[in-house]
Amino acid sequence: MSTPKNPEKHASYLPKEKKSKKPFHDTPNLDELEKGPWPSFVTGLKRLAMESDMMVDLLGQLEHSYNTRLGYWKGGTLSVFGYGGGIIPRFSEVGDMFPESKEFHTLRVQPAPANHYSTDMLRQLSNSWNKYGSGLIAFHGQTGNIMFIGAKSDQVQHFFDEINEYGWDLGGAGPCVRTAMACVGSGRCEMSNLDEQRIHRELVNNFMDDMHRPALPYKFKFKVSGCANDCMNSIQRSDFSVIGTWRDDMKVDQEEWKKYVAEKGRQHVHDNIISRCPTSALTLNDDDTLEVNNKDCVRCMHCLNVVPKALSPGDDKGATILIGGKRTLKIGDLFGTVVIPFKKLDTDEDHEELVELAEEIIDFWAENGLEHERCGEMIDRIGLANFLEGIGVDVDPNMVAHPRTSNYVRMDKWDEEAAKWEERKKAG
Amino acid sequence: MSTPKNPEKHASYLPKEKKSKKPFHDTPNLDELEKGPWPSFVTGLKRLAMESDMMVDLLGQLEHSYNTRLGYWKGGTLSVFGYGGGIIPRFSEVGDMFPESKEFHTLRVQPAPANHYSTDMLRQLSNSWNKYGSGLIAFHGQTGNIMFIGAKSDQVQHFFDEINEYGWDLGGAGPCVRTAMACVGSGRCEMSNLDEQRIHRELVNNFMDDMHRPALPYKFKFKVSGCANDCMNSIQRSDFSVIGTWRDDMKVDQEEWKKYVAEKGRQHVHDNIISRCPTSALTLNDDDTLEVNNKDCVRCMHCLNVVPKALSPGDDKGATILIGGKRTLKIGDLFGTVVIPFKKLDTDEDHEELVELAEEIIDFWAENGLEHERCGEMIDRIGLANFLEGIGVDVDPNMVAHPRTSNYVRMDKWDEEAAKWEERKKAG
Amino acid sequence: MAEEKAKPRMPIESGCPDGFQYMHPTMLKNYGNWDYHEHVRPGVLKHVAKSGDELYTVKVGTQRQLGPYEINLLCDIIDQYADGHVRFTLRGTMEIPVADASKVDALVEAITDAGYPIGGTANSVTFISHTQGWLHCDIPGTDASGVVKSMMDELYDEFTHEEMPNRVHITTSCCQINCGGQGDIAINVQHTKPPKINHDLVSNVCERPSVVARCPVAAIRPAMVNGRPSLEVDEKKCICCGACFPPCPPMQINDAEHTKIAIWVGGKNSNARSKPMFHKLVAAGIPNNAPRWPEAAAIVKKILACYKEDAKDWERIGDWIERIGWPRFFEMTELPFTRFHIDNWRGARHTLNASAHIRF
Amino acid sequence: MAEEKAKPRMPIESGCPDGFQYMHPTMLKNYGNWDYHEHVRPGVLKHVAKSGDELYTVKVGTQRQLGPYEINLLCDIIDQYADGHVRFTLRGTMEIPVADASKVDALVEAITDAGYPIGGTANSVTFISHTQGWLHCDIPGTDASGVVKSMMDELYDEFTHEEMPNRVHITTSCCQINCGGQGDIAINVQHTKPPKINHDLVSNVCERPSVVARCPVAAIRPAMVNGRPSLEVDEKKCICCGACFPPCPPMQINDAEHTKIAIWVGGKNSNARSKPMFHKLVAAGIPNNAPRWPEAAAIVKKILACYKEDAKDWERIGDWIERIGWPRFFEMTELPFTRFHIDNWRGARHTLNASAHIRF
Ligand code: SRM
Ligand code: SRM
Ligand code: SRM
Ligand code: SRM
Ligand code: SF4
Ligand code: SF4
Ligand code: SF4
Ligand code: SF4
Ligand code: SF4
Ligand code: SF4
Ligand code: SF4
Ligand code: SF4
Repeated sequence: MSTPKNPEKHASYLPKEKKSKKPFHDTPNLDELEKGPWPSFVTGLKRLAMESDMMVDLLGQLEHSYNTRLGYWKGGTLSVFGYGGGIIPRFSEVGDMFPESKEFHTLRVQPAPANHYSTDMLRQLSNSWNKYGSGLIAFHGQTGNIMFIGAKSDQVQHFFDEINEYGWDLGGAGPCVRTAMACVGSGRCEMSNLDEQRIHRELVNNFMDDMHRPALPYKFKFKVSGCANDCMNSIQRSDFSVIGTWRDDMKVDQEEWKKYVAEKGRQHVHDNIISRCPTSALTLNDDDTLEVNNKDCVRCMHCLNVVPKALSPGDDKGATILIGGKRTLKIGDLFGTVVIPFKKLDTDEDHEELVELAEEIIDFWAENGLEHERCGEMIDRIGLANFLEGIGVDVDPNMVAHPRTSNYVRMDKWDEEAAKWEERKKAG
Repeated sequence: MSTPKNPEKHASYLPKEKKSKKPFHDTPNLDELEKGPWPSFVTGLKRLAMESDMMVDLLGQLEHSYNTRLGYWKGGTLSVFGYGGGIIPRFSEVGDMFPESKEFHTLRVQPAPANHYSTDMLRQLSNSWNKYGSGLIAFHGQTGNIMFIGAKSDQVQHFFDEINEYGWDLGGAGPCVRTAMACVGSGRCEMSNLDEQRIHRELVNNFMDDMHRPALPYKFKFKVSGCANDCMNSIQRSDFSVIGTWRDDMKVDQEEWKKYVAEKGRQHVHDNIISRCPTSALTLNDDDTLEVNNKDCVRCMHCLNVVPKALSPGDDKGATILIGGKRTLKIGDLFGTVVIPFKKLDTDEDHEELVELAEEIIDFWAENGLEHERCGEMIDRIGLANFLEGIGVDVDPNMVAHPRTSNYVRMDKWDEEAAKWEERKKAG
Repeated sequence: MAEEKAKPRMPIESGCPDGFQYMHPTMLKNYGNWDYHEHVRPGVLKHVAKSGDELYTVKVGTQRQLGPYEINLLCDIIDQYADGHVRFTLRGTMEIPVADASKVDALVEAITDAGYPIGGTANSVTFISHTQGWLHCDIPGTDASGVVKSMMDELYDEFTHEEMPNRVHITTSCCQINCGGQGDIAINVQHTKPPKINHDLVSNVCERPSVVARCPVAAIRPAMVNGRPSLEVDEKKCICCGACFPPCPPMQINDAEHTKIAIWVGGKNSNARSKPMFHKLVAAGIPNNAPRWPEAAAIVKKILACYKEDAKDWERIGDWIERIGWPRFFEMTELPFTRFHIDNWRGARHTLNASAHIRF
Repeated sequence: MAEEKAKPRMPIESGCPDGFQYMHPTMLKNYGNWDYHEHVRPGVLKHVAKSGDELYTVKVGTQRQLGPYEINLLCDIIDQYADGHVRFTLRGTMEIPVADASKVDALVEAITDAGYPIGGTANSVTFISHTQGWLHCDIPGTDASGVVKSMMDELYDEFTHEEMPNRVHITTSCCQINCGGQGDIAINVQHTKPPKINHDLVSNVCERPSVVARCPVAAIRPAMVNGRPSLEVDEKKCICCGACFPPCPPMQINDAEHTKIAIWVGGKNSNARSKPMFHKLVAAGIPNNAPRWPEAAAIVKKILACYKEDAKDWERIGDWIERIGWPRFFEMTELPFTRFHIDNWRGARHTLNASAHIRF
């Protein structure tokens, strides 16, 4: 790292004057993490410690962890009035060594969808937190919360009250609906098929009771991605994944396309686009135009990603809903599974139906899930077909990678079930 | 079906003179199966029934099954002297209605690998069977046996003695090593990488004791296919699958290849060959020659199948061994799993090693398999790695489609295991 | 003499016989040294050895179970028009090797005249894998010979022509055990009701612990019925697989009405292009309608018609559906998609659509 | 006053706030009406709306945890050189939208001058998914901030350049729970010894039945130890996952020596080309070597170097390995392949090579 032009306005800046009373602990391990070009969180912590004894001891405990390679926080119970969750309480197990930071709680606060801020609001939040807490804010936690890290027990309520007054509310912790996430999408991305901002807020804000007063079998997360690029990792990391897609033909601007071919060459186009389509739905015609077999296209997004100027989603937009993504506990990782292949999201009714679907699913799971069992684990236990029946959703071949391969199934109700399909077909 | 030129020499022929004493039962259902162009087994049965009361009643019982849509055979115990298996005994549950066919056993007899016969030998077998049994022979059972269908209990030994004298032996039935299968391969097929005849006989004939005196946890099948086209369905239908492959580069006769391209056109070649390679290992050069990336080629056989005149396996031939294929019972279908990615089969020692591998596997399974548990089910239960350790085979990345995705594994022996790999690498 | 009779003959455990002794001389001479093959016409292959030798193979459909009449009839033809050698494929098709090109036409004619179809090569519908059924097995829910015969009648032209996108391997199985194996299309029995137990027989015929152990879902428990040791089935758990029936025939699984046919597609054992794939359920509840199973035949033909029309060359049925997707398969074949198509057996999650790849 | 103090304030359950109020005006105006985007340079995107409006995004790497100093420093720059708006990505990268093309260079310069890297766009290595670690979590086996900082130092040039075949998303997790999620490369804690139980504490701290229920392999049973109710672990069964530790901290799973790092590759969440894929284990037993984890970093860099050299454009790490095959991956990266790579968890059979597709 070269010497900064203006050392006072630089990530590596440390104020000369130390306002905190406690002397710094020796932190040889952490000091190593001040080296290197990436902005150092250690320098950040030290900056805070220049002002705060709590942060002096926090650095001490962290160094102790680095030394012994063990963590020293334990949980507890803490909440603001009226709520049962949203705070991760931390009490130190080495509080006698580092008494000033023996309480070091985190408040999880829900940001706006896609994490938009004005600089004014950022400063305002920072100021409030500086008043009541450590000053340290993580933008953002992996579930999307603004994490205000490092408050003493008696400051939590004050801080919450202050920011709650100007529009901020706690997120989830514990067995409850969690903070949701949405991609930047319509805000600036041409791939988007959804109004992510609206969907995010409609879904999660409908469940504020379930978020603030944890009483579900386990956690439940919503994530909204405007297209199948799934920038929110929603299939893997959320119980309820909303992914934008379209039903009609993709749009091809043949002039832009031909420009691209002319610029990059046919071989490049073949290697990077045509042959990469997972279903071989693309043909480069002899006149350099593109032919799309829209029946075979699975809306994977690849070709649109490569040539966004020429290719765009169709007009008949909507969402695919996948349910049950989550990490390992306790049956091994689960991806979400398609439960609604296509949900139109144009009218207010459409949007209401989406919220109703979420209610249906959460209700069914609340009733049928075991303790500490995620929705996806429940589906794995009871079978997708039973789950669909429970939430009143019809089966569809888009829900499976392929039909069953095992004949271990009892099918005496075949005729009834087949009739349902025929009726649906007739109904259109 | 048009009228036969020579009705006496035709699949539909029925002798005028009835030599059997019992009158025919009415068989309206079966008679329906004499219609249509495909040669009718019913006509065949009737032909036999013209000579044999047993077959008259057999037809009667079969018609009864068609009428009631139920089967009427039950099992039992029957064997030839010195053996414990190889015969499927059948006693009728409706023997009072059809007394002449109340015993109707099947002898399973091992054919030569790939089912080669001289017409003389076919006639000889047919004659012997006509003497002692119903005359009806199935060429062949799905496990590959010649099935001599329809003997009374007291004829079984005589028939066996007769054919055993001129070179034929019983196959397997029950919890034992079963009759093996090999494709025609080297006999006429240019795809072959193996001496299927030799491998088939060496493997199965080494286990005659285990075939004839059933005492294993369950059945065990060998199948040998000369290449990955796997005409023997060995991956799905055998416990021990031997599939021919090669390790060096495939052979390309560029002149033949260019002829093919010239004849069929580049578009056809692209659509049918280049784009169908599962690993995109093929490139059609601008001068119409073919470029093969042999490191990416997985020896799937597709391109060789399409242009056998131009493409052939390499010279460094050998076999891939997969273990554990079988049908549904009782955990769901299993394909075989790669256990030896490549086994050279040139020298006598190579061939002995293959037999030793089979011994090792059967021994380990005999000791560790539960009753009625196929080898593949055992592997599924104990894990492939434990199985490999049990049979003394080193792990190899070719054994997996991909490494584990779940962190649920105890790895305190990592360093030891990693050291093994490094040693093997050093050893070359 | 009496003494000799008492001493039974010891078997010669010769095992699998040497095939070279029966092999056609051109095969023997060129063993392992073949160069390429060509398709002369449906049912006739030409293989060329590196030595330049040629071998023709005439592929003949039969009824699998042959009696002395058929054997002699066919052997006579082979002796007269071919070279006195024959082999059978694993599907029970007869292959007649003949070295001399000039003999082929006469051979084909003689066989055709005798009422046997020539075909089953390359991209035709081959002979259906044949199992035992009511003719011999002790557990069949349907017949095999009859199903195969009636289907082959329907598919006769597809056997004698090579007009499919790729080979079509059909299998059939007369119980859920599925001795016929996986297939491009599999026509299999599917039981739909739990076994009815004949309690009087259980204690005599069945080893109860091993029957209990056979059930894949642990639905069977030992029980006293009418004061005698018998078995009991938890009908809620039972998946009607019939696995208990072979070791315990009093657990009657077969039923004239409730034993149904199911059809599975997309099984593929070759490694060509895609890896081997299991077949997948597409239709069930099909009546076990002996003697000609018209409902099952209609579905098989419908599937084949769609495949023939829509698939690209070299796509096996499984490859084809992978490309067009299951929604379109059900649309084209007009088969209903039901909750039963969604797997719920162990590992079912691997069969679900865990992606936003959707077909419209 | 005293009365008022006694009555606590009721929360306003406003939930997730309206984002439009904070959104950059060009985003707001063109919401849902964007046309295409271009990559101006590493760290700078240009989006063009259907209206013709343009929006530049400058992407800034930070240390995720920001204090008032950093917030003010960056907000000052944004106010001066951009438009007073900012957003954060799900990876904790800061995105500064700016409508006027002419402002971009000055903005980039100001940020660079302040010591913050510009990059992480397109086919660069983006900022590593960051979790809590020793700084805050109650169950971490390692630190997150330190791992991320030391790795980003090593990968700095890959963040500020776009030279990878496709985006690289690295994640890290400080315990096996894996809050960081799957990644192209995931650097995760892996415990290797069963928990050591502090029996004195169990009865006070842990609800025993729910701890027993948490164990994925049913290795925990209630037991009396020294006359007090405690728990017992069947060490043969235990897979050392640490799932018992959060509900029962006396089941100490962390250990200075035996808590190791494992590296996983090929996770992919996008649906582009291939369906989403889980990441797969490639290396384990890596020392938890704070403060800079050089062994883990070396492996990550080696993998990235192989990928960079060998993969085709648009191949994510998982796509690349699918094409070249796992044998070559282990060859190229020189990582050992061991029995632990072979899955033995439920459904393991789906991960085995059930084909003759072999790489030589
Ligand atoms: C004779 C037989 C082997 C035997 O020793 O018995 C055989 C023989 C040939 N097979 Fe086969 N296959 C035979 C059963 C199979 C099977 C198993 C089965 O039928 O159940 C398979 C795997 C089936 C599956 O995947 O479900 C099989 C998959 C292939 C393939 C791969 C096809 C594909 O694209 O998936 C080829 C390659 C090809 O078609 O060029 C092949 C190619 C061939 C060739 C061209 C090889 C050769 O040069 O001799 C033979 C020509 C057959 C023809 O009639 O066109 N053979 N072949 C079997 C004939 C059965 C029959 O009566 O029709
Ligand atoms: C005869 C034959 C069908 C045919 O007509 O071709 C057949 C017939 C029977 N099979 Fe089979 N299987 C036959 C090939 C197969 C195959 C195919 C193969 O070998 O390639 C399979 C699938 C592959 C496999 O091994 O899994 C097969 C999987 C079974 C199974 C299920 C095994 C499993 O683990 O899933 C059983 C049930 C059992 O063994 O308990 C079974 C059991 C039976 C029994 C013994 C039923 C019984 O328990 O009484 C049948 C005797 C029928 C009879 O009266 O002859 N048969 N059976 C085939 C053997 C002929 C021969 O020896 O050549
Ligand atoms: C800002 C962000 C969304 C947000 O609202 O926060 C975002 C934004 C964009 N993503 Fe993304 N993606 C973002 C996280 C992701 C993630 C999730 C993650 O990083 O953990 C994924 C899925 C990851 C995975 O598969 O493991 C993701 C998979 C994609 C893809 C698909 C790439 C692929 O080929 O697999 C594209 C398409 C592309 O590259 O053209 C994409 C494309 C884009 C575009 C080009 C969309 C657009 O026009 O705005 C954006 C440009 C980003 C850039 O920096 O080049 N974005 N993108 C996220 C930036 C994270 C970061 O700090 O780097
Ligand atoms: C803070 C955060 C990591 C971070 O630094 O970003 C985090 C931290 C914790 N996670 Fe997490 N998880 C965080 C995102 C995730 C994610 C990612 C996501 O949401 O996209 C996952 C994977 C997705 C999922 O939901 O499965 C995740 C999967 C878990 C799990 C495993 C759940 C499972 O079913 O497999 C646990 C364990 C549990 O809940 O019992 C868990 C538990 C925890 C606990 C509460 C540990 C505990 O039991 O005490 C951690 C509190 C740490 C602390 O001191 O703040 N955390 N956790 C993330 C939440 C911040 C936020 O609210 O924005
Ligand atoms: S998920 Fe799609 S719509 Fe959303 S930001 Fe990513 S690319 Fe754009
Ligand atoms: S979006 Fe994906 S599936 Fe559709 S045409 Fe493009 S590359 Fe193919
Ligand atoms: S498996 Fe291969 S070698 Fe054997 S007959 Fe089939 S194509 Fe020929
Ligand atoms: S054999 Fe298969 S994998 Fe190899 S080059 Fe030919 S098509 Fe590709
Ligand atoms: S499929 Fe069933 S009924 Fe048919 S032969 Fe095999 S075991 Fe017997
Ligand atoms: S039919 Fe199958 S599931 Fe039902 S009791 Fe018998 S073995 Fe068990
Ligand atoms: S990964 Fe584990 S240690 Fe790290 S924050 Fe999540 S729960 Fe805590
Ligand atoms: S570490 Fe995991 S496997 Fe071991 S006892 Fe605890 S929960 Fe069970």
